[in-house]
Amino acid sequence: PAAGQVPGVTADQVLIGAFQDQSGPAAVVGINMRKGMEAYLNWLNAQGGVNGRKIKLIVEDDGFQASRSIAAVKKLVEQDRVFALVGTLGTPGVVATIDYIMEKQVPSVYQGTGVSILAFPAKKYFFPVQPNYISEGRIIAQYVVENLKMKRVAVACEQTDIGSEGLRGVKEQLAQYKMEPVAVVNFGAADVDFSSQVLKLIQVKPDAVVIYSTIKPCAGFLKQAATMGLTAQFLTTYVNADPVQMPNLAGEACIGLIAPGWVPVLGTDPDSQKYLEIYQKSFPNEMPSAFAAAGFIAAEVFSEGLKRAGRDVTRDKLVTALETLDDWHGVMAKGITYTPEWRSGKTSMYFMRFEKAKFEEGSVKVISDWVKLKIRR
Amino acid sequence: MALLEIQGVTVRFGGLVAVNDLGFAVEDGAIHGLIGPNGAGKSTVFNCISRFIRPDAGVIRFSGKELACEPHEVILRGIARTFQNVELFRGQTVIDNVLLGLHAAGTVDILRGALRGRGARAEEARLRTRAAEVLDTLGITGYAPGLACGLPYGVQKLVELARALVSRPRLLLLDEPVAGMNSAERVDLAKTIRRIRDELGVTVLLVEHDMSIVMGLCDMITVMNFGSKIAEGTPHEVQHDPRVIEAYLGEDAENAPAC
Amino acid sequence: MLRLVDVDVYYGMVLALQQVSIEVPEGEIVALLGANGAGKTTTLRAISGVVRPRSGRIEFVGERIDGSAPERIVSMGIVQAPEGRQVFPELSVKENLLIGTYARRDRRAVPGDFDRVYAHFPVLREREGQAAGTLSGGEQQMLAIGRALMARPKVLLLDEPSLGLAPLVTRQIFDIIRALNAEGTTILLVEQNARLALGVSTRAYILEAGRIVLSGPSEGLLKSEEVRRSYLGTGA
Amino acid sequence: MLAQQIVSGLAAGCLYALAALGLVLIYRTMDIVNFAHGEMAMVSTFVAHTLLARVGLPYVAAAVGALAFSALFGMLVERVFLRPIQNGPLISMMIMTLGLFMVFNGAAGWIWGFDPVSFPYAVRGRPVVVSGLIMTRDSLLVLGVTLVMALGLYLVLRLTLAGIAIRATSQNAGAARLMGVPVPRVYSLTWGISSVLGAVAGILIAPTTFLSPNMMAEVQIKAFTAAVLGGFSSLPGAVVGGLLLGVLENIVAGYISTQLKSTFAFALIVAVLCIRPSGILGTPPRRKV
Amino acid sequence: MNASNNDAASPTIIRRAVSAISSPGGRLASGGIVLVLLPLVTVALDRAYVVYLYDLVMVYVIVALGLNILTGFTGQISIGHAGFMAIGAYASAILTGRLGLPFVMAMPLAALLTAAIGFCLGIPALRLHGHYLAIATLGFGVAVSQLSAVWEGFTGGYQGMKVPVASILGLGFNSDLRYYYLALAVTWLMLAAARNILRTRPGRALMAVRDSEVAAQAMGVNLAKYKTASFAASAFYAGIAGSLYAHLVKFISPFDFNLGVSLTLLASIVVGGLGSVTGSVLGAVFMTLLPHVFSRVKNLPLVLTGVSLIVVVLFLPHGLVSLPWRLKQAAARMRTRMGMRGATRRGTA
Ligand SMILES: Nc1ncnc2c1ncn2[C@@H]1O[C@H](COP(=O)(O)OP(=O)(O)OP(=O)(O)O)[C@@H](O)[C@H]1O
Ligand SMILES: Nc1ncnc2c1ncn2[C@@H]1O[C@H](COP(=O)(O)OP(=O)(O)OP(=O)(O)O)[C@@H](O)[C@H]1O
Ligand SMILES: [Mg+2]
Ligand SMILES: [Mg+2]
Repeated sequence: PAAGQVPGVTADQVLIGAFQDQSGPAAVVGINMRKGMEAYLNWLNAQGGVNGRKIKLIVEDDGFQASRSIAAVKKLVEQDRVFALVGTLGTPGVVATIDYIMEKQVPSVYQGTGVSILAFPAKKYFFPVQPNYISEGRIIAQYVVENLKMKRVAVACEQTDIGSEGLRGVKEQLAQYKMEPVAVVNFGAADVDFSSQVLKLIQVKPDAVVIYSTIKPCAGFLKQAATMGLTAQFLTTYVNADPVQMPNLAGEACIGLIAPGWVPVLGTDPDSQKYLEIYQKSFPNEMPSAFAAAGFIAAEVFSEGLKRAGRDVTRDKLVTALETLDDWHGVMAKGITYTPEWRSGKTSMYFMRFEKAKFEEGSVKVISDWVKLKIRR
Repeated sequence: MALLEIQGVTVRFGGLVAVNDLGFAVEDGAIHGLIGPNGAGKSTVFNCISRFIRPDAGVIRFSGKELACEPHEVILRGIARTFQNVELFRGQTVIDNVLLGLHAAGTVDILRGALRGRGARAEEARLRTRAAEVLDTLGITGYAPGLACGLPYGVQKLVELARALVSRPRLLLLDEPVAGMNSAERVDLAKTIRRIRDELGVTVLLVEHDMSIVMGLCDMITVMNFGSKIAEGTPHEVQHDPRVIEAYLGEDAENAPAC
Repeated sequence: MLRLVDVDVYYGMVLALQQVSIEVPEGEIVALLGANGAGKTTTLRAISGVVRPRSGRIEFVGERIDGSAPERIVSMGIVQAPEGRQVFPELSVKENLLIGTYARRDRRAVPGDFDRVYAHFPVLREREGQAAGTLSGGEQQMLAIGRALMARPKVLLLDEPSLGLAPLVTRQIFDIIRALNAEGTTILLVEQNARLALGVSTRAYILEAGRIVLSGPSEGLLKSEEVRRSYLGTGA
Repeated sequence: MLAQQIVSGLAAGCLYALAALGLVLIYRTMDIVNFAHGEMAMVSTFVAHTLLARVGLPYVAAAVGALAFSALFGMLVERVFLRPIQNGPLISMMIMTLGLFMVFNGAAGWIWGFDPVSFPYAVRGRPVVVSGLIMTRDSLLVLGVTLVMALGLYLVLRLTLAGIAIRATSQNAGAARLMGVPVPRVYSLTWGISSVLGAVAGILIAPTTFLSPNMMAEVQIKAFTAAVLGGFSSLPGAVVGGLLLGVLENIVAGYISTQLKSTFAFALIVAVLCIRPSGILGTPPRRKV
Repeated sequence: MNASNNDAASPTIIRRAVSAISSPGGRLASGGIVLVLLPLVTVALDRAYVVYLYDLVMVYVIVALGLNILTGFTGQISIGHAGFMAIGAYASAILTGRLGLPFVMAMPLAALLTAAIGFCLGIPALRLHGHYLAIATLGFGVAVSQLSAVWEGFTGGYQGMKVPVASILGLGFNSDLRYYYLALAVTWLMLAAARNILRTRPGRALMAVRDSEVAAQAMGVNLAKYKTASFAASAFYAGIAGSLYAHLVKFISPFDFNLGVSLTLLASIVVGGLGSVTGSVLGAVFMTLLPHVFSRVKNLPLVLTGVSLIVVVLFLPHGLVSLPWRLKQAAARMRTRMGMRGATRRGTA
C-alpha cells in the first residue's frame, strides 16, 4: 500500500503514541519513562531514523486513571492516527485498553506494567517486554530456596498490583517446594511508617524477606528494619534494581539487598555505558533512573521491529517483523523473543547485590548467571 | 382549661440554675406574657417547650398531655415559635421559608418528590396558597421571591412570624417579636398579634421587654427572676408589684409611657 | 468632629445610602432614627470603614477617613458597638472585653477600665469566665457595649443599644450614655426607640430609604407632628 | 511487643502531629482546612534541600533560610489567593487550597523532578534503647519539637492579646475588625506561622518519607485525621490526636491486619467521634437560641 | 410566493421561533435536541473520540448532582464520594459479570445497594459536623478502596476486573455513540428527579437542615430522617454513576475511586456552584474535561488544571453558575459609573 494510507506513517515520519502518568501518583515513573524514550528516539532520529523515517512520539497524561487512559488511547488512535502505541504505562490503564487496541488492531509494544494477562494468552497486537511480576516472584522464590538455601521466607508487599502479583508468584513457587511464606505483611504505597510490619517480621525470624513494592516504601522499609534490628536476607523486585536511587534513598540500609535484573544495570556492564551516553546527550548531567531504562528499551524494541518491517511498513507487517525477534539484543534490551504464540517478555533474570551506600564503581555486584524459571509438573 | 401547664421545671447549665422550679399555666385563648430581667431564663423556658432542652426536673403539659417528644414533633402538637436571634433559613427565599413552616402539614417525601406526580403537585399548590395568604396577612408579600438574608431586621422578624403562623398552631411562642422595630412598627405588630389571637384563636406566649406592648397586649403576665417566678397577674397587678419594680421595671415604672 | 458629606453606599447593585450628610459635633449625642432598612446600620458601617462609600466624604477632625481600614479608624478613636451584639461566642466575657483594648496604646489603664465597665454592668463580673455565646441576650448586649467602652473611644457609635434589654437595664444604658457623654465622649446613637433617643440626644437625623428626610435639634423633632406619627407610634 | 508497637506508633504519630499543627492554626483562624498545607511544606523543604545541596550551606543555616522563605511564602499565598475570596463561601476557600495543592505539586515536580531524594536527619546516631524499646534519636527530636511548638502556640493563643485576637477573628471577623483588630494582618500572620510550622514538619519528616513532590501526601491525610481525632479546634488536641493515631495504627497492624490497617483505624476514629463528636479535646461549638 | 410576502413572514417566524425557544418548555425541548444531535455532529466533524468524553462527563454529572444534594443542599460535607461510586461500579460489575443479571436490573440494584450503604453511613454522620464528618467520609472512601482490593475473589483486587458490555433487550451499548444515548437518558432522568426533589417539600427540608438545624427542627423537620435520606439519595446517585462508569470503561480497579477522585468531585460542585443543579452540571463538565485539555502539555498538566481551578474560584467564588449574574453586575456598575461621570460633568458645567 502507498505510504499515505498507513495510519501515522508518512514519507519521512512514523508517529507513535503513549499514555503515561505525568501528574498523578505514578508521575515519577511516567516522566522518567518518557525521558528514556525521548533520549533513544532523539539519538536514533539524529542518525537518520529508521528506513528513512524519523519517529515522533506523542505522550498523553492519564493521571493513572483508567478512564482517562481510554480517552488518551482513543484520541491517539482516532485523532492523531498513531501507527503504534509504545511504552503505555500503568496496570489499570493498560488492562482497560486491551480490548479497544485489539479491536482497532494497533500494535502495542512494551507496557509499563508486569501484569500477566498481557502475555497469557498471547495477543496478536501486544508485545510485552517487562517480566511479569508473577514470573518474577517465582524466580525470586526459586533463587532463595535453591541458590541461597533458605527456608523461612517472609513477604512484605505493597498494596498495589505489584505487591499482590509478586506475592502470588512467590507463593506459587514456594508451593512447588511444599513451603509457604512464614509471614506476609502489607503496607500502602505512600506509607511512611513500617514499624509494625517490621516488628511482626522480627517475631517470626525469617531467613529471607522479599519486599515487593516500589522504591520509596522499599527504601523506607529497609531503613526501618535496620533501625529495629531485623536481620535477614532482603530481596526485592527488579523495579527497585536502581543502582542510583536505591542507595540514595536507603543509604547503608541497602547494603546486602539482592534484586533480580533483566536489563544491564548501570555500572555493571559496558552496554549500560553506551546507554548512559545516549541518555546524557538529551539530558546532560542527569543520571537516568530505572524507569528511564524501561522507556529506552520500549523505544529500542519498537524501532527494531520497525526496521525489520521494511520501508513499506504496515501495522500487520510490524507485528510479523516483531515476531521474528529471537533472543535479540539491543543496547539495553536483552534476549527479546517473540513468536506468534509466545509473548511473555522474559522469564530469565540474573541477580545482583547492592554493596555500597552510594552509586559508584562496583556499588552493585552481579552475583548470578541468568536464572530460568523451573516449573515442576 | 389551661392549654399549657408548666410544673416544677428546673434547668441547670453546669453550676448555673437557669430555670428554678418554675410553674405557671397559659389559658387557652390568652395572650400570656413572660417577662423578667435579662438572663432570667425566659428563652430557656421556650427552649424547654420546644424540647431543645430537656429540663432536669419538672413536667410540661400541653392540652392535658405531657410534652415528651422529639423537637421536630412539637410543631405537630400545635406549638410554633419564633427565635430571639432571628433564625431564618438564610439561603432560601422568603416564600420557601414560610413554606417550611408548612413542612409538618405536608406529606411528600423524597421519593414522591423526585417523581413529582399529581398528588405531589397538588399538595405543593395547596401549601403555596396557604403561604401566600399568610404573607398577605402580614403585609410582606412583596418580599416573597427574595432571599431571606439581607432583609431589614424588622422584616426578618415578620418573616419568622409568618413561618410560625402558617402552620396554624394552637400555641404561638414569640421571643421578643418587636425588638429591633421602631415604635410605629411595634404598634402595628402588636395589633397583628392581637388579630392573630382574636381571628385565628391562637394562644400566644410572649417574651418581650417593651413594656408598652406587653402591658397593652397581655391578659396575664408571669414574671421571672433568676429562673424563678416572682410574680404573676394581670398587667395592672404586675406593674405595681414592688418585687417586679425592683427587679425589672425600675423605680419610675409608673412614668413608663403607656400607649 | 465627625462629618459625612454626600455619602452614597451601594451593596452590589442596591443603593443603600444616597447623598447622606451628617454632622456630629464634639461632645454631643447625635441620634440617627429611621424605619427598618432605612440605612442606619449602613451609615455606621460606612463610618467604621466596613463598607466604602461609592462617593462622598467622611471626615474626622478634619481628616478624611473614608477608604481607611476599619482598624485604623478604631485606633483614631471611633469605636462601634455593632447591631445584634456580635460578641465572640467562644471567648470568655473577660477575653471579649480584652479584645476591646486591642487598638489601645496605654495598656496600663486597662485594669482600671475593667473596673469601670464592671461598675456599669455588675453581671459581667459575675460571668467573667463564661463563654460569651451562652450569655442571655441582654447580657450579650451589655457585653457588646462594655467591649466598645474598653477601647476608650473619642466617638462611640452605638447601634440599637437597647435591643432586647429589660426596661431597667435600658434605662441604665441610657444613663451610662449620658454619663459617658458627660465624661467627654461624643456619641452617635442609632436607636429604634425614638422617644428615648430624642430624649438623650441634642440633635437627630431621620433616615428614610437611604436618604436624610429630617434633621434638627432633638427637642424640636420630639414635638414635630410628622415624627410623632411615624416614629413615636402615637398617631395623630 | 505491645510496648514496642506503642513506642513505634508514637514515633510515627509525632510526624502526624507535627504536620497537623499548622493545619489547626489556620483552621482556628479562618475556619478552613488548608489542603495545600503539605505541599507548601514540601516546597519549603525543597528550598532547604537546595540551600543544603546546591548552595552548600550548613544544615542549620539551610533550615533557617527555608523557614524564612516559608514565612514569606505563606503570607504571599494568603495575600494573593485567599484574601480576594475572603467573603465568599468557606468551602470555596478550601477548594482554592485544593487548586494550590495541584499547582504546587505539579510545579515542584517540574522544577525539582518527581524522583525521591534523600534528606539528612537533623540528628544522627544510634537509636536509643531503653529496656529493650527502640526509638530513633530523630523521632525523639520530632516528638520534642512537636510538644514544644504545640505548647508554645497554645500558650500564645490562650494568654496573649494577639492570641485572643486570633481567636476572636476566627469567631467573628467582622466584629473583630470593628474592635480594631487588623484582620488582614492577622490572616497574613497566621498563614506565615502556619507555613513555618509546615516547613519545620517538612524538614523533619523528609528524612523518613524522602523528599519528593508527593512526600506529604500520606502524612497530610494522617495529619488531617489526627487533628480531627484530637479536636480540630485544639492545638493540644492535634498532638494527642497525632500520637493516638500513630499508636492506633500500629496496634491495628500488629494485632488485627496490616492489610486493612487504614480501614480499621478509620473505623475506630469514627467510633471515637460518635462518642465525642468534637474530637477528644475539642469543645463543641456553643450557640444559643 | 413573492418576495415581499416572504420578507414580512420571516421576522414573525423568527420571532415565533425565538419566543418558542425561550419559553421554559421550548428551552427544554431545544436543549434536548441539541443534546441528541451533539454526538452525531461530533462524529461528523471527525472527533469520534470526544463522544467518549461526553459519556464520561455524564457519569460525573450524575455523581456531582448527588454530592450537591448532600453537600450543597443539605450542608453535609463528603470527601469519600468516590467510595459510593466504587460500590455502585463493583456491584453492577459483579451482578452482570458474575451473576449474569441483565444490565437493566443490575444498575438499579447496584444503586439501591449503594443507597442502603449511604443510609448506614448517614447514621454515625448524624452526630458529626463539618470537618469531623469530612474525616468520617474520607475514612469511608479509604476503607472502600482497601476492601475492594482485599476481596480479590470478588473484585479482582488490584488487577481490577473486567465489566461486560451493558445491554438492554439484546441491544448492546458497545460503542461510545450508543452508550451516549443510554447515559443521556439516565442523566436526564436523574436531573429531572433532582430538580423535582429540590423544588418541593423534601428539598426545602434539606436546605433548612443546612441553614439552621434548630429552626428546621422547630418546623417539624426530622433531622435524623432527612440527613440519612440525603446520604442515601446522594449515594443512590453515586451508585447509578458508578454503574454507568463501570459499563463505559468496562474495567474497574481500586485506582479509579481514590481520594483524588473524591476531592475532584468536591471541587466540581464548588466550581460549578454549591446548591445548584445547573452548577453540578457545569462543574462536572469543567473538572472532567480540564485534564483532557491539558493532557499533552509537557511537564505542566497538573499545574494548569490547578491554575484553572484557582482562576474560577478567584473570580467566581460562587461558582460558574454565577457567571451571568456577575457579568450583569459588572455591566450595571459600568453603567452607574458612566452615569455618575455624566452627572459630575453636568455639575461642573
Ligand atoms: N447553653 C447554655 N450554657 C450555659 N449557660 C446558659 C446556656 N443557655 C443559657 N444560659 C444561661 O442561662 C441564663 C438564662 O438564659 P436565657 O437565655 O433563658 O435568658 P432570658 O431570660 O431569655 O434573657 P434575655 O431577656 O436577655 O434574652 C443566662 O444567665 C444564660 O447565661
Ligand atoms: N450585606 C448586604 N447586602 C445587600 N443589601 C444589604 C446588606 N446589608 C443591608 N442591605 C440593605 O440595605 C438597606 C439598609 O440596611 P441597614 O441595615 O443599613 O438598615 P437599618 O436602618 O439599620 O435597619 P434595621 O432597623 O433593620 O437595622 C436595607 O434595605 C437592606 O436590605
Ligand atoms: Mg432571651
Ligand atoms: Mg440596623
